[in-house]
Amino acid sequence: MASLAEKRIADAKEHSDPQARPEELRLLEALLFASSEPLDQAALAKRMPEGVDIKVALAQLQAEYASRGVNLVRIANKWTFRTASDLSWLMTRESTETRRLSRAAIEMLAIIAYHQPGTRAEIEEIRGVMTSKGTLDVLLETGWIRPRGRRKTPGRPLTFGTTEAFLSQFSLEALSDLPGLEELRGTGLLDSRLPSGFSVPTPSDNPALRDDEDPLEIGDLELALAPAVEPESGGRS
Amino acid sequence: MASLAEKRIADAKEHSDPQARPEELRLLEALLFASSEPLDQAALAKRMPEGVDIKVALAQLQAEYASRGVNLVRIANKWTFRTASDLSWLMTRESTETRRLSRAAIEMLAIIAYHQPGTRAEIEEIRGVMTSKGTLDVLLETGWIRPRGRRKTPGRPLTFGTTEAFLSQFSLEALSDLPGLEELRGTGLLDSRLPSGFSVPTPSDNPALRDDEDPLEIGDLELALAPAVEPESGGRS
Amino acid sequence: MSAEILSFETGRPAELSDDEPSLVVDVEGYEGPLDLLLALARQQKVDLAKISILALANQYLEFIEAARKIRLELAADYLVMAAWLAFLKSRLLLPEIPSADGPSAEEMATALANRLRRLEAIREASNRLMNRPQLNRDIFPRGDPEIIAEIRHPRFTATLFDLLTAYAAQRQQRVLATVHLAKRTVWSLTEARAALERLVGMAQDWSRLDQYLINYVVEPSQKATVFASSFAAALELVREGELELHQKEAFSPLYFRKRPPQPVSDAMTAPDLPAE
Repeated sequence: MASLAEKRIADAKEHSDPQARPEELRLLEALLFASSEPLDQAALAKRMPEGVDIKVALAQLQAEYASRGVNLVRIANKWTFRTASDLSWLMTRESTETRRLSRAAIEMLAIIAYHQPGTRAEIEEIRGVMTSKGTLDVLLETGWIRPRGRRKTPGRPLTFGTTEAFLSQFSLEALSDLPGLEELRGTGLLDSRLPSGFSVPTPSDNPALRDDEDPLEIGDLELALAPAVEPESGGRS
Repeated sequence: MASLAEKRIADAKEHSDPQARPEELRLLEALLFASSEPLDQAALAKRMPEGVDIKVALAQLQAEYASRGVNLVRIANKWTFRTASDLSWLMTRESTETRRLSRAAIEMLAIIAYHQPGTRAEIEEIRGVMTSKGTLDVLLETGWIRPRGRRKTPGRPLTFGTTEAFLSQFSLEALSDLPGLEELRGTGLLDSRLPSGFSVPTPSDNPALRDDEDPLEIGDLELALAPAVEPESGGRS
Repeated sequence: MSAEILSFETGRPAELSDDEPSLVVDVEGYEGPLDLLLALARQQKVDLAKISILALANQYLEFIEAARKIRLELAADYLVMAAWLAFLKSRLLLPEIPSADGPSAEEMATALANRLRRLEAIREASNRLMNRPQLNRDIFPRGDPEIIAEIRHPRFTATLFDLLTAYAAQRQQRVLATVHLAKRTVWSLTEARAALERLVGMAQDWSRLDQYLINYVVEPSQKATVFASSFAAALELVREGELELHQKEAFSPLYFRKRPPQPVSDAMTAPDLPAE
């Protein structure tokens, strides 16, 4: 038994043959492990020795860790280590209480994600029901959505989009990885404003405003987050 | 080039051959990575499948990571991942900030400049106030002064002088370019009614030690730069 | 509103199987009329694209009727939808009258079917989204990120002017401070007078001024100032009539005593001179 154990440890040592492994992988590993935030390629490259192909190095590191308990993932063009998703059963963390969103909030989040940028009226149009201000507040509080501009229509309603925290929360590399996005686009159901059959715009969290958006004004953020009851929400729960 | 990169990535995939690697290593990896504090063997064993020899598994994981940028280390009988100690230089972020010298520091610098080489006690004697260790530290941090020797008196105090960086900071070609008594009077910086005995020394930053100076000893520089609170600096300015 | 459960018998359209259990509806559970319609449409168990809008409209209207029978309060939204569906139903049943304005009944039905499909699609999407591995639920970041130390490189600023000003001000200040300290060695007139007054009280007979003064002079360097100040103070006390002074000849010792109280007539009599 002891000899088998020793063999395994010796194997492990050999397995991690330091000679064959480029130093930059060690550096990347260390940086990404240590950081509390995902790091983008530029930030990583700055710390690498000259002449390192950071793209190749990251791909190599990702491949190395793919089968491990910790994986290298990309979120919104930033890199970070995360525990492997198949090990969630192991990771029950008593202390973390995951917030349970209401069904209304979940649907609203999905609509914003798939249709962004969208106004509250557009969201309500899809759900066929008015949305309480509280639901929007809860979503804003998660940090997964943000007001991004104002639609150039009468009333200049706020437009909402998702954030990087949203991608990070749902392990999405980019918005194009949204589940079922292709099917939704195929059925032509994605854009509420267009009859089916038209070409459908892809949801975009590109911070650049669209043609039909105006920038936010000072105070818009406070407004969007204010717990006040909106007069037009007709006092429904 | 592309083919080499592809080869490296393919190598990495093969390298991390999932078949050969026991599942418990993945579990340990994930647990240790996600934990906010080091975990002891018992806590880890509780989460492992039956029959896992946790000792062997930890030793194997430690061997695997030994040459990596992140090491598995044991601290007070608890296990945790830490970035390799040789990469601590990587774990820093550099930034520059502009700082103004305090009045005390400028005064001290000026007195060192004119009266060098001088010990701290001599500087204080001229200034008429005790100097906090902090002020001296700041000056040493500027790189404008340096300890140059030790005075051959009881206690063998360090003598300080200015550096080349000092000259370049103040655009002086040589220390002798510092204005003398008459020039200072001429600029109005010195009152013309000063007593007749008043003089301004002609400073010299000649690196050659004077007769009353001993050379620095090993460790003197560290000493001078140490941020420690000096017991004798009881009265601070 | 009490949590009334409405047992709802559907007037099942032909295409629905007869073994369909009766729908138990809690209207509170629905998020609006579209949600209710979608729930009803699902009972048709066909692709939403092939749904019978007419059958759906019937189901919905029956639901509303049943709800009203037991006086269930329905939000205005539900009633608006009911009115619209009733209108749609009548249009669908009547032979289509070609009309220039407005969408045809078929188009309206298709639009409703599309809305339902879209709601269904977004629900499906939101389920799939929620089932993705979520951060801090299924996957975890580094639990104990290491501190990335920030090394600040201070760039100190100071000009030659700062330096010279500081030096000049500092030196000057010290010079003045020294002068001030030297002043302290001077015996002021006030100090001298106070000392003399105390002396005069003690000495009843003629005393040598310098003998007393020696007691006060600690350092030889102070002798001159003490002597001068005392002499001046003594003269002042004489003028005030407190003291008498006597000197035999120039540079000989000075004697003093408290002026004895005497009648004015004696003023001219020669004083008793101190013994030599």
